[in-house]
Amino acid sequence: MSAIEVRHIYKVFGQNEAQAMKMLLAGAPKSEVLERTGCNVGVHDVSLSIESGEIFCIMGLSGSGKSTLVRHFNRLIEPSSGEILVGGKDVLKLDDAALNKMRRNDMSMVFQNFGLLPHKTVIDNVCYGLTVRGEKGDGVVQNARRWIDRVGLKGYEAKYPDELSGGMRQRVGLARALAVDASILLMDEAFSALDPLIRGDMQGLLLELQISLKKTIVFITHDIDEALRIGQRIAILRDGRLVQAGTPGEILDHPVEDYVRRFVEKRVDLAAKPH
Amino acid sequence: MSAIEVRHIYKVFGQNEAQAMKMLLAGAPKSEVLERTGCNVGVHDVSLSIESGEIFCIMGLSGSGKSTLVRHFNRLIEPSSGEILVGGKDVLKLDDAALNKMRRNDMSMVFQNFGLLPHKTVIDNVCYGLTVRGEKGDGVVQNARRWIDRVGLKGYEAKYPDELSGGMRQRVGLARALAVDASILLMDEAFSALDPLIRGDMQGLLLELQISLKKTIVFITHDIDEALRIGQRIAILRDGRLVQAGTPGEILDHPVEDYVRRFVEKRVDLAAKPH
Amino acid sequence: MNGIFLDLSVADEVNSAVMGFVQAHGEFFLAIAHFLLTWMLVPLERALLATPAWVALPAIALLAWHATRRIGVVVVLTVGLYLIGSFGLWDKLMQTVALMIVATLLTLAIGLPLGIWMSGSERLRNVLQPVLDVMQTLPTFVYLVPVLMLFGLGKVPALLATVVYALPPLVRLTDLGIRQVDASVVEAAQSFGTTRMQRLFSVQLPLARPSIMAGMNQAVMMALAMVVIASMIGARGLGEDVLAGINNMDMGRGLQGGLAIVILAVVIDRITQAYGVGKRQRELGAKKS
Amino acid sequence: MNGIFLDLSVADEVNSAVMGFVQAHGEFFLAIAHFLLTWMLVPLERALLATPAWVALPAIALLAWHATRRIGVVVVLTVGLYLIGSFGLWDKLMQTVALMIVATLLTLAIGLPLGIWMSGSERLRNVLQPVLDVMQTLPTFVYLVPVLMLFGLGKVPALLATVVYALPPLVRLTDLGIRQVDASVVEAAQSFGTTRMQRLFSVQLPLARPSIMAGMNQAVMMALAMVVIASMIGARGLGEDVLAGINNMDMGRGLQGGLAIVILAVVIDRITQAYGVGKRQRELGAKKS
Amino acid sequence: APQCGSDKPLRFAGITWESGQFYTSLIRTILESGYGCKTEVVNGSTAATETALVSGDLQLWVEQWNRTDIIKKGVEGGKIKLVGDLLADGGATEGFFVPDYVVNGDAKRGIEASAPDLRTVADMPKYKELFADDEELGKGRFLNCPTGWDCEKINNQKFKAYKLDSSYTNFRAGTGSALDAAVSSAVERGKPVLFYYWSPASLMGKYKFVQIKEPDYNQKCWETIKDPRAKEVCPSATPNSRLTVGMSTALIQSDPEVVSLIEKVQVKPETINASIARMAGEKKVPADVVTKEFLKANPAVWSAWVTPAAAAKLTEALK
Ligand SMILES: Nc1ncnc2c1ncn2[C@@H]1O[C@H](COP(=O)(O)OP(=O)(O)OP(=O)(O)O)[C@@H](O)[C@H]1O
Ligand SMILES: Nc1ncnc2c1ncn2[C@@H]1O[C@H](COP(=O)(O)OP(=O)(O)OP(=O)(O)O)[C@@H](O)[C@H]1O
Ligand SMILES: [Mg+2]
Ligand SMILES: [Mg+2]
Repeated sequence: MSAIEVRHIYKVFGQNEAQAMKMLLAGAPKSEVLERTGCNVGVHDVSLSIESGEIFCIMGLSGSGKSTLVRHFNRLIEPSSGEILVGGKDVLKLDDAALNKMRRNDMSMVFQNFGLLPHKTVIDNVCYGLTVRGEKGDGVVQNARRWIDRVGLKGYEAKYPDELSGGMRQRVGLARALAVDASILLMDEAFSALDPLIRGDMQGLLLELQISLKKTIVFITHDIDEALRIGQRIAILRDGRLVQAGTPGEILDHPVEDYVRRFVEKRVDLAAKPH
Repeated sequence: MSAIEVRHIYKVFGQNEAQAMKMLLAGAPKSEVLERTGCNVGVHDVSLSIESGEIFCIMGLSGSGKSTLVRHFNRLIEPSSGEILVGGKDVLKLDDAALNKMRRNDMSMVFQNFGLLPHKTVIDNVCYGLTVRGEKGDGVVQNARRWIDRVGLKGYEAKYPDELSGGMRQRVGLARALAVDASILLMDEAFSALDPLIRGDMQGLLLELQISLKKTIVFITHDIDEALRIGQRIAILRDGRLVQAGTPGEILDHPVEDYVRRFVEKRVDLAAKPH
Repeated sequence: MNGIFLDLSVADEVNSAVMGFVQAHGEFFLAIAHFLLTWMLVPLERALLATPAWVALPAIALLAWHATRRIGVVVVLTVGLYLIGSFGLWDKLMQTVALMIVATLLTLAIGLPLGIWMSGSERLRNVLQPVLDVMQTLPTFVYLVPVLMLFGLGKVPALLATVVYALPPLVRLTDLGIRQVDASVVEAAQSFGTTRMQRLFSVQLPLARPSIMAGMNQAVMMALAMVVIASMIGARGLGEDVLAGINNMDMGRGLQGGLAIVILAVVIDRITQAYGVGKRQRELGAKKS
Repeated sequence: MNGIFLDLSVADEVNSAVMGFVQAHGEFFLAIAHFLLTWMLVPLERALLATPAWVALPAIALLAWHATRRIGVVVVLTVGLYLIGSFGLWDKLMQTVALMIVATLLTLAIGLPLGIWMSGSERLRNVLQPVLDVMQTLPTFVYLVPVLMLFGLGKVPALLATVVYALPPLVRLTDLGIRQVDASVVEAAQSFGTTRMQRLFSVQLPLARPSIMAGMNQAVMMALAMVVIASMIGARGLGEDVLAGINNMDMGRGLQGGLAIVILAVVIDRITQAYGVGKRQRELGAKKS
Repeated sequence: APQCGSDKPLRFAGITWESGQFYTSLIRTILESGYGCKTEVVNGSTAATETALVSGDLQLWVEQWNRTDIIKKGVEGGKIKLVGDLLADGGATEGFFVPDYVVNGDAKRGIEASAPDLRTVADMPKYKELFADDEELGKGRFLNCPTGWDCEKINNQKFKAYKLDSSYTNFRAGTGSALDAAVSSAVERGKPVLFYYWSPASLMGKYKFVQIKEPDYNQKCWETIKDPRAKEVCPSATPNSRLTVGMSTALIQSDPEVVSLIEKVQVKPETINASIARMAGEKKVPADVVTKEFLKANPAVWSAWVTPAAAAKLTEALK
């Protein structure tokens, strides 16, 4: 069974949602919708399914709708239209309690902009997902400490987010998401602010989690090498639409269009550059 | 003449600055200072000089003091001790007016966390550096529009930052810094949220600016490929200290210590990974 | 007067309506007043009056120390209170304090939830906004005379007037503070399955704290600005001296009473604000001084 | 009374000090009062009184439309004002409006800079905080009587009392708003060589706007809460009716006067708040309705 | 030169109670219509207008009870004089009152007399349960004058003199309007209430009250009662007060005609109480209407106060 399945998701931001949707259904491109209605198209008719236990990478140009799409999975954003199934259940039909239950136990998310709680220390931030769930006591703190160590922030437990560097903040977000031990991890450019050493280490961590604990990981990245290294499947978005989804091999060998090829070429290009 | 020269810069964050400085001078490492005084060491005895017209890359682990160091150049941070010379002038001795003059005309910065003005539209953000300088009229707007187009945000001029994706915000910050046409550009992980295509394009833009306009560019990045591609010299920081600075060749061929070697190895590793 | 206006006047109708209402429902309201008096106001006042000053003063000083951790502040506050005692106003101070404590607690108990509720509903805000305007600007005495006829002279109408006047800034600033909380932080909290209550208590309220504390401060100020009005309708306390001063132009006496009120305001404000400051701010503050 | 206290009383000293001061400097203060009167209060009041209601009412409606762009609001405000006219209070309304306009402008002119200044200096804040406490809680009449002896009965002391009372919330909330501005945004602005003034006008004030507007709202509310007090010291206007109503147990008349004040408060508040809303909010609001 | 007749208006203090408003309106009407004076009223709280009178800001303060320090100092300092005797029959009275139904019952409203034997202050302790004070259990509530008024201080002394401290709380209403509201609300509901009051006053015209007898007036005891610092107090009723007009000395010197009018103005208590009862009744009638009617109905009364020339003009104006 798919861990996550979405069908024909549309998301339009702005006041004239109805009009924009009409234009989209009539086949207008994102830029025209923006110009005519002032509405931003976030996601445009995306359907995909993510299998349980896989690392699914999402790539695409900046602004192509990756973050917006992922936010639908835990319903931080309501789609303009479409269906979302998580573990076979229709997320859009969940009431508040059921939605919260799912968010607590089945999914956790690392945000592109970190989303740390500025009034809590690093350790309280990392504990957050657990305390929200009602867990208490030493176990929680120890668990949090373990993850803080694991992401290399030992010694910073009592600091506040504004005392940390960008990459350190990102790692707090990472530790927070990992600490809840959910079966699905949504990671929105979760390594973008990390240096190559820590980044490699974290990639290893993800692979390990996936292999030993069978976690489903949705991973947004701009680094094709990273996607190739850890992704079992890769989806490529463009202007809110899904252009291609497949294994790294498929993508590399049979890019469906020029856009995809250029994504892949870039890598070859860099690797081939002499120094 | 060096565009920027810093000598023995120290920066300690926290209440017990004096005590922490004493420990540092006595040779204590960053982690011990943190544990004993609660003070974060940002920069630890860094001296370097950046030549006019070069692209100078700064790398290092997350939290190693890159952003802190760069903020000294335009004196957004006052060092705990040390000297900073920009174009031969001692920045720490400038009064408010002179400092502002330097910031307006000689330097502009792209922030890791973007630092956009949330109450201004994209175009007003991009115009900001110019209007601050007192420039007015159509020229300013046209200039801004040109840069917005250049970073690929045409059509989003009237949007507010919170309506943009992460990478789009970063590009607004980029356009804002480029629009003022300063001779020194400080770029703090300026491409970290960009996809490879746009990123490559932006790297090309920087190289072009450097070659045709002889701009001095200080570029913080985590991507060793990027540093190798655009950097004339590379500095590597660790725990606030400068570990090595030199041309890409020097760094690759004669890493001074294991830490540096691992940074470089990583790249080889990735490039070598079969798919 | 001016050509375009109709000639309306509801004065007579209002007058007879009020009188009619008083005759019909007086008993009921008196019972409420009686309840508030015997269970809250009078016992508290008794207890405060029974506490000797040499116990109360050090107790307040300790409280101030616990709240602020600054010896300078503690000294100033204690000297201020001692001064009130030396003006011979200690007993009246206690009477006023009793009223203020009950009024402030009531204001908090009503104002915070209302502000929170308002922050979540655009519609409620549109409805409440003018009501709050009315509460702040309708001259106290206009509604106080009917209230007084219902509840009788004394502490109860004074309490009501104080709460009515002190409520709006707290509600408004609570609402403002919560609405200003960064949406991306709330979003991140949501993603962990935060319930409405958890969101409120672990994200919104802490982050709205500066605004809410400003609202608290204004509520306390408003409440103390009502002390004189309270005395105008028979509540005992510091207001009496001010009134006496006003009524015979005894500026000195009025000033003493007035100063006592101000000192009380500063004491309450400093202590509540200190408790309201976040853990982190407090650590920073403590290290600084 | 209580054993531990000294027996202090400054009443007599204060009284004679005030008298002495009045005798010595009376002329000077009268001159100030004269200036305020002849150059600000009286001309404005004259002009307002000379404007016929059939000009003023549509003018205010237009202003409300320009500010809010919501037909519903305009209708409610206009009907409210028409109601005041129909109560026969139009002329008094104009007298009060004149006082309120001058008082609000003065409050803004003093309060905003003071709040800005305070936000930049921890020390100034520590000094001003208690002063603001005093301004809000020292009962008006305590200082009003000396003021009245200096400036004479009427508009000028009323103006002063109003400004003193309305100032603190504006100062406090301006300060709060500016301090809450995100430091990283200010830093980014700094990196472009923003001067102090530019930082203030293009970053801090716009981002502090919600707080400042809440301060404005409170200042207007406070000012209008002082209308009755103003009438107690001889200022003409709506307060007179309230006072008459209070003094003669004519609750209806008091209520009409009170309602007129409330309506005025709502009108001023809605219009100033609408102008205070950011460009963006306005666009969103306009599209919504 | 007399100010009356010039362009400068005579400035009257706006009085906050009905009888004062009646007198003010009466004198103003006569001065305007009969003498061609311009007049204007400046409203304000009593303390404010009294201060203004003493400082010369206002010139006339009608129905002055001569109770506050402001006035006393003004008179001592020669800034003002108290002129006239506005109320016939020896002046204003004051004392302790209960509503009539408390003593005599009210058959129409079905109220039984709850204190049929309440005659003198000595009877008061017996009825303390009747007037129970919620805020001070076990005591009765006596509504004193508003805080800071002269009568409040006098009552404080009387409390001692009549030894009421143990059975009653000396409850100060704070303001005249609060006292009025408390009394009328009790009366409207037929509840017992015990209070201090005075005449002329609107409530006196509106409701029926019974005065509680105090020991007779006694000069020496009255002195002890008047002095708030006196420790030894002996009982005495309050003597009647002369109601006067506070006039600024400057006006007295410049306008003898006005002075001689004011010296003569005098109205009977019944007339006053009837007039102000209308002013304060269900339908509030404005003071100027009431005074016009009074002037129309009683030409014999007022023609004795004014010069013949003024009388003629006034008669003309009243038509
Ligand atoms: N405002 C601050 N207060 C306290 N400590 C700070 C502050 N800013 C930075 N630091 C500390 O200084 C050190 C260096 O931070 P800096 O932001 O310069 O790192 P960086 O090299 O830019 O890292 P990254 O790659 O993660 O952005 C870190 O340990 C951080 O915790
Ligand atoms: N809250 C919002 N209001 C309006 N438009 C929005 C909002 N959030 C996203 N968008 C728009 O939706 C589109 C997709 O944004 P999204 O954040 O999903 O991009 P992304 O693929 O994550 O890009 P990046 O790699 O830059 O993070 C963009 O055009 C953006 O402007
Ligand atoms: Mg994104
Ligand atoms: Mg950094």
